[in-house]
Amino acid sequence: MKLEVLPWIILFLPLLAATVITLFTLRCRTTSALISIGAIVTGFILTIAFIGANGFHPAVSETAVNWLSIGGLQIDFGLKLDALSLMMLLIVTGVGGAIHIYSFGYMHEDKGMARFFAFMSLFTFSMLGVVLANNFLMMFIFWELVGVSSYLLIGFWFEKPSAGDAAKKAFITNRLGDFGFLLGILAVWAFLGSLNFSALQDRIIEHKNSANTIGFFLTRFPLGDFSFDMNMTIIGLLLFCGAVGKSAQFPLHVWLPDAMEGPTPVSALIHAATMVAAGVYMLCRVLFLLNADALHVIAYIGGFTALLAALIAVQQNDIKRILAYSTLSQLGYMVMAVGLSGPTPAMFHLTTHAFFKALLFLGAGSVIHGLHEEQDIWKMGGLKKKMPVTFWTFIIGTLALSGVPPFSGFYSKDSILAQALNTKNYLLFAVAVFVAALTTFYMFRLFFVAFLGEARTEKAKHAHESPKVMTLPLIALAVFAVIGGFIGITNNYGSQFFVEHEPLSVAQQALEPLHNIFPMLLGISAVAVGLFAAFTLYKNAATDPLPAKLGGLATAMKNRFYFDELYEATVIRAHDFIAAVADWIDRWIIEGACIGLVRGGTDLTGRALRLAQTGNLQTYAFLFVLGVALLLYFVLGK
Amino acid sequence: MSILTYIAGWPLLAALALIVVPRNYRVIIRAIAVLATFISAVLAVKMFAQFVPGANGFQFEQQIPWVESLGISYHVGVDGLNVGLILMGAIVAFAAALCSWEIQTREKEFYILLLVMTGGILGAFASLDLFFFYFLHELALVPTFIMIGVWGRGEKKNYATFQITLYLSIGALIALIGLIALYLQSGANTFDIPKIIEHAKTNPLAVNAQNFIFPLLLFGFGILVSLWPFHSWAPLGYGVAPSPTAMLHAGVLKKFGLYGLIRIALPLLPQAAQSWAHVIAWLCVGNILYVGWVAMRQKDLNLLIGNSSVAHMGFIFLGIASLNLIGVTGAVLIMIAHGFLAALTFALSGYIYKQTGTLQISELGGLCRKLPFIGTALLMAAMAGCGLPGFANFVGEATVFFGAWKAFPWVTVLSLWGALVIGGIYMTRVIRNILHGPLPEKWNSISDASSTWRKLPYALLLASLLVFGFLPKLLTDKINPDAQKIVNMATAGKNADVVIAPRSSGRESAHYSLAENQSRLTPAATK
Amino acid sequence: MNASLISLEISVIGLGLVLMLADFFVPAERRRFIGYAAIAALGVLLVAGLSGNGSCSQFGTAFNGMFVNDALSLFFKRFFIVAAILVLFMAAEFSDRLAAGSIAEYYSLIVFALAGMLFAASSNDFTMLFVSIELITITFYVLVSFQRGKLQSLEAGVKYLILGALSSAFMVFGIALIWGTTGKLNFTELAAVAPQFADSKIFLLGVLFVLVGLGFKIAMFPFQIWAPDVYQGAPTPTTAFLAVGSKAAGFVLLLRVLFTAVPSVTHNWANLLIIISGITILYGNLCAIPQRNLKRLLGYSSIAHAGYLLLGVAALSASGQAAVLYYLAGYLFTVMAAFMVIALVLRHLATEDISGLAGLSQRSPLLAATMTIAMVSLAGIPPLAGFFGKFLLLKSVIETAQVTGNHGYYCLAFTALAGVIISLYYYFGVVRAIYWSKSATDLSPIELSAPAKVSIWVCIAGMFWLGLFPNMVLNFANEAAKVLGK
Amino acid sequence: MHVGLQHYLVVSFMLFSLGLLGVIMRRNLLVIYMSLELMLNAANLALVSFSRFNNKLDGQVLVFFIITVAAAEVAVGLALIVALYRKRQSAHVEDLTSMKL
Repeated sequence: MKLEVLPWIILFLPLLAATVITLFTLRCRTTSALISIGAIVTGFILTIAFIGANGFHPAVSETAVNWLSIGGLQIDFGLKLDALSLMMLLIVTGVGGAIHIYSFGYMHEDKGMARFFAFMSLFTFSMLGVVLANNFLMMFIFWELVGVSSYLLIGFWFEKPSAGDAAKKAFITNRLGDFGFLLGILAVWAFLGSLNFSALQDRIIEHKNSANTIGFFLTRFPLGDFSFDMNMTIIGLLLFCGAVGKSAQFPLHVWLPDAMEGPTPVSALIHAATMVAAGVYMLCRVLFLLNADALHVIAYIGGFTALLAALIAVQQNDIKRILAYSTLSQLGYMVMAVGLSGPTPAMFHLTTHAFFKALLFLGAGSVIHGLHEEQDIWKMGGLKKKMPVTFWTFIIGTLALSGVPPFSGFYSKDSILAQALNTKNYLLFAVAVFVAALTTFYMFRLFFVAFLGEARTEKAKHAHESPKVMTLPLIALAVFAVIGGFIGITNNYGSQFFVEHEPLSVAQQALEPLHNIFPMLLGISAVAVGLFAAFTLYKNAATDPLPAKLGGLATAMKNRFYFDELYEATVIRAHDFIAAVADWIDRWIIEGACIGLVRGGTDLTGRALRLAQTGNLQTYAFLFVLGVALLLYFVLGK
Repeated sequence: MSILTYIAGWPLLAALALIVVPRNYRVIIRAIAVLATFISAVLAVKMFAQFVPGANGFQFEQQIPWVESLGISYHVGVDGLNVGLILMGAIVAFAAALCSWEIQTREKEFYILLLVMTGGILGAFASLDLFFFYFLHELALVPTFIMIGVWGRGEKKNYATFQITLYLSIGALIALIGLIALYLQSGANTFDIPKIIEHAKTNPLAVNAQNFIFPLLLFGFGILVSLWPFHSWAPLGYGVAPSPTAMLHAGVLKKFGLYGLIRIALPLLPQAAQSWAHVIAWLCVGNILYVGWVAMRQKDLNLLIGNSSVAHMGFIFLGIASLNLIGVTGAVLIMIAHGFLAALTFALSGYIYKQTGTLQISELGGLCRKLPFIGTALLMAAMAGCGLPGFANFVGEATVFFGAWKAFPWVTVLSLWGALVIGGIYMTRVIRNILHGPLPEKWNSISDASSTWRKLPYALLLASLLVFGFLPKLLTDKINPDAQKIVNMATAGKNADVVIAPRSSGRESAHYSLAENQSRLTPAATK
Repeated sequence: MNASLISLEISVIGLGLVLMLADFFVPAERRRFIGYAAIAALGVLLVAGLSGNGSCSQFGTAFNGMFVNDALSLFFKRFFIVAAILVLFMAAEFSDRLAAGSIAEYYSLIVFALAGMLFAASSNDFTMLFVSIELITITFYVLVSFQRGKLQSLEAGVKYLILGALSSAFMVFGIALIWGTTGKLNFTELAAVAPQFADSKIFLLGVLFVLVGLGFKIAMFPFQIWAPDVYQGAPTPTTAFLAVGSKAAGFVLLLRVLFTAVPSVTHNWANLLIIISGITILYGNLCAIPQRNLKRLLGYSSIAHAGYLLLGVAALSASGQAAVLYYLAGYLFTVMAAFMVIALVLRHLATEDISGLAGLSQRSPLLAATMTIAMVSLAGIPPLAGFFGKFLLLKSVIETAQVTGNHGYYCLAFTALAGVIISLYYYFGVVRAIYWSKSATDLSPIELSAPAKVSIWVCIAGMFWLGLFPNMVLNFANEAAKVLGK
Repeated sequence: MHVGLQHYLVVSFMLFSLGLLGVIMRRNLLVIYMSLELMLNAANLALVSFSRFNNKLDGQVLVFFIITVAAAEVAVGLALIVALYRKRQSAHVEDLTSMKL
């Protein structure tokens, strides 16, 4: 069996699983679960096998079959196999696998478990598709599929109105992003004449090298007659819209927190580890298309999102929402890193984040599970004794997220800070550091309130540890959250982009941050500040002291700076208003006025005309003669 | 005898047979109808399989002189443009016949009318003779009228019935005048489309004649396809129609006008087509955006579906307007895809109506729990409706966008908004309000489609959508060569637009045509 | 001269006399069966006399050119005899509503009218034209007012009488003027000299007055005013015969006068014909919209159809004339079917309101289907006779528009289109009444006599035949139209 | 003075117009009917005079036809009017408006 076949199998196994479950095994829940888990775990094993066989840089970096060919529009169904995609493949199948297994325990009571796993497999399929796609349209297709499977999973408990609304919101918000994304794709195709990543990369390089750019254009840019750079900027920003949607960057960040309405494993898999990372992944994939101006915008958007989300997270009380906002802010980090033309740090952080954020979510899930669907941290407390495994794994996750050395988060975050400094972008560097402090602060707030101190409610008193099937994945992820930083993930990004790295040993990797000491120190001190603040404020605090201190700001944070209200008042209203107008026009102008007039007019004319039929012979004779006269006039009159 | 004659003939034959069947033999009547449509569906699949892509001229041809003195002949045949349409039509007809179980009164008349409608429209798509093209399509008018009138629902029934009938007749007659004028102007003295086209190649129609005929065809056919602003009949009519009728009409008959534009207007009236392209493009914004917004406001499921199907027509018009291979191919793709989709959605709404007795969105809710199968199908239909990949609609719409992007960038932007955002909004709203949320008490008694027979039509249509969504090459390979011919004639005299080299692996860099080189020497390009 | 040419007319008149005499010998209750004898006789005449090589179907002229037998007359003679046969069927069904025992008289009058029509079909001279028309008209005075018990019937009779006399007065005066100026009564001779008088006002006045007379018969604007009242008041079979027979007679004469006698004049009158035809179409259709009385409705629709037929006349081309003939052929079966259904359904109802059709689809599917088909054919929708006829008419008009470049013809085509749309509204209103009107009072099934069934099936067959296999009739019509060209 | 064709024609035109006026103005059916006969006779006069001055006989032949036809018409017409009078007890056109619109 040729090796290129493996990725195809990896890609299609989950789809197969989903199909089988939907068609045949919807009745038997356990079987379905096992099929789905089996599919993804096999995928993971095959991935390892593939990488083991021909490393992160396989000889055959692309395998494709033609999917659609209409004249100038040639679209392959193709897989791109390079370090970037293979790494992502590992994360998706690995972390995903862990979460699948975990959900088997978590969803055990739910009668819709079969459906759940069908959706999960569908999602895995789509996500793998995004990762492996070798051209824009393929990516967009799976991009959309990812969107819909997350829609399905958020709305999994569709009888809860809030779940339905959240799903709807997520879908539409993503669609807004995709609108830009698809426009960008169209522009790329029209402008550079291909959709295939490698071909596009060649075109760009060709342009960079070509002395004079005369006659470089395939077509004039449809939206206007701009310079090459201008066009590239527009294209870059349009493509970025897609990432803004999927990775929930400002201003389209509002859907992610609501998405927590879905089952916790979903939040872990989709809205922490993989799907939301798709945006970042895409940006790295198409980095060669993004010119300086575009990158600038991207960087600032990312930075702003990181800050905004961190601020909001400080005042949330729902354990999952806190994690959701922290996800937002971490995504901001990654996007910022890409914007600072540092894809390597971005992907690094993405990887580590996948581990510890999944871990945190699953921990939170285990807590919620243990407390019978209680999510408010102020109704918890003192869980340390009752759920030890969860406690220990959760603290590891917290430390990793806060970036405490030597946990994985420390390394990735540090590389981002370094990147910011190296690119001399001091403002963003400052923001990043500040956000680091905030992160530590809100995470430890959560930690102190939820796990330490006294149990605040009955539920908390009777909390119990979750079953093995749930705790084992926690432990597995915890291990990676600890060591993920220095087992040498960065090596493998080396040759992926235009910069060359020489491979590092684990030891070197562990000491990597010391190369530029300044950001490291700042990072660590930020962590210290945050930790201290959290400790002083929340060490066995019964209620949240912060609102008193911050006043208005706190309420603003609590209410997520009123973004939802804002959009509700503007975007939604606007559309509904226009729709109302259109409907009114349809009803009254087109239907009523135009058609009505024609109908009524005809009818009226008829009724008027037949008044001539008086029934009186005399009138008839008169009209007859009148008619003769008319004819006479017409024929002889002139 | 050509297989096409059988495909169109079986339903008509069955209709004749039904006349003699006593009206109380319900089962037999139903069996005959289903069987007839099934046979033509199978034959259609067979034909689709045997079709040789890119073969020269038409396939499965058959010609029988009808009125020599006028050059009218019964002439059927398929090329890439209508092979898919006929397949779609036959399958939808079969599904519609299966869905007709919901008709409980005067089945005999109903099935006769249904079969006449089916045979007529299949014949129209197969016909290569202007006269029969029109003639067979008009067969459906009276059945539509009576079906909606007798088996329709709702208090606006009469008004809607008359509006749809009159509207369709207006369109048809305007088109008829256009066709007659075309026949007379072409000078070929025959109604045979291939002959006329051949004749037009050597001596094309005078431009002023074209500019007189094209609008007739455009608006005549446009009305049949509910081109904005002549769309209001469609939602109204489909809102009250019994679901089999709505399925056939929205799914299959509506495509007639579009097919006519592509098959007749584009190749024979190229200059006019080029000068009218902008008008079409901007009118279709009316379809996509405006009608999309209208759909957002609908309180009745059928009205919403009707409006959304009107909106979808816009994409097809956009593809036609773009007048290039990609656009036209995309248009044909959507015609087929939307045929399946419209049929599916109306079938589902019909089922829901049968169960609940209402389609008021506000009254429904949480149906997913009681109707897992129907609910899932509706969800998938809605997703297909807002252009989700995996369903055939996405392929078509994406293709159209690629085709239209260069010709009408701003229109494309607006259409994208309509497709992705507005479509997304109202479709997700439907799902939220009908399938999701808590289930009202009163619907606890409703039951899901249980037997295989009941599930079959929905499954069939969904399967078709998915198959063509996953393997669009099945269609595009057939459509391409003939679409190319049409486009070549339609763009005659106008310098060919950008040719981007086909790239299989996508590695080799693109080359461009000479005409492009000039246009490239722009100040913007030189910096 | 060979009298064999008019043997057909003679035998028809003979038949009429025999029917009248039969009145004396046949007991009153059996008299309605005389009709079937008459039908048989006419059938024989049709087959023996007018079949391809029948004894009366050879061509030639008699009475030094007054009377001509050619393809055109042959077409119309067949047409008239078929019409008469169907009307007789209807009359037999209708007999119970006529004064006791007077049915045989009714039959004979129909046959006499038929004789008049046959003469009209081959009249090639103003004298013949006048006589044949008067024969038709005067017979119709009686036929219209035949239900002496009914005031409406009498009223219709009187209205028809006065206006008919008025129109014939005009016509006679016109003939006088024409003859006075040209000294010719024979069409073919007139055609030779007519161009010289193209600008003699007296002559034109004469032609115009003749046009008035004929326009009255075909109920064209502005002489359409009588049609609704007379159609409504007359006994149904009479109405049918009026709608088909006398209209067709008017058209054959119109064609002969316009295209054989004074073609030079006609070609100057293109616009006049366009306007007349357009207004006629609109008037008939518009007035019909609010109409509830079935027979009156058909009266208005017959005005509209006169307008459609005038399209072909206005086209001033052989294809147009052929279209007129074809359309008439289709119109024959369609109208006969409609009136047959009316006669049968409304038999026991006092009213002639559309609501009388309510629930017909349950009462008698056959009649319901027939009426629907008839309405659809009148509206001109495939696959029925009406469609192909309208198609030919439209084609001829657009053809002329393109040949002459006269945009009036395009306007005319669109007027016709508008007319068709409007007509759809009320025709389909009838269909609606049949299939889903709420006010279905009695659902007692209607039983049909065998002859009624036969005639209905004949009409249906005719409509479908002309809609689906137009070749034969169309070629025949083309043949006939050639006559006018030369 | 010499009486020419014109004079006859003028007279016949006048007769015709008188008849026409009668048809339009008079309310009584019988009178209307007489006026119609007047119109026919105007035509006759025209024909006769034409044939007199053109020295052709066809016109006079036609006149005979017309007279005969007129006679027949009168016979039917009067019968009708009488029958109507029996039913309606009036021969006025205003009373004949049971069918309208």
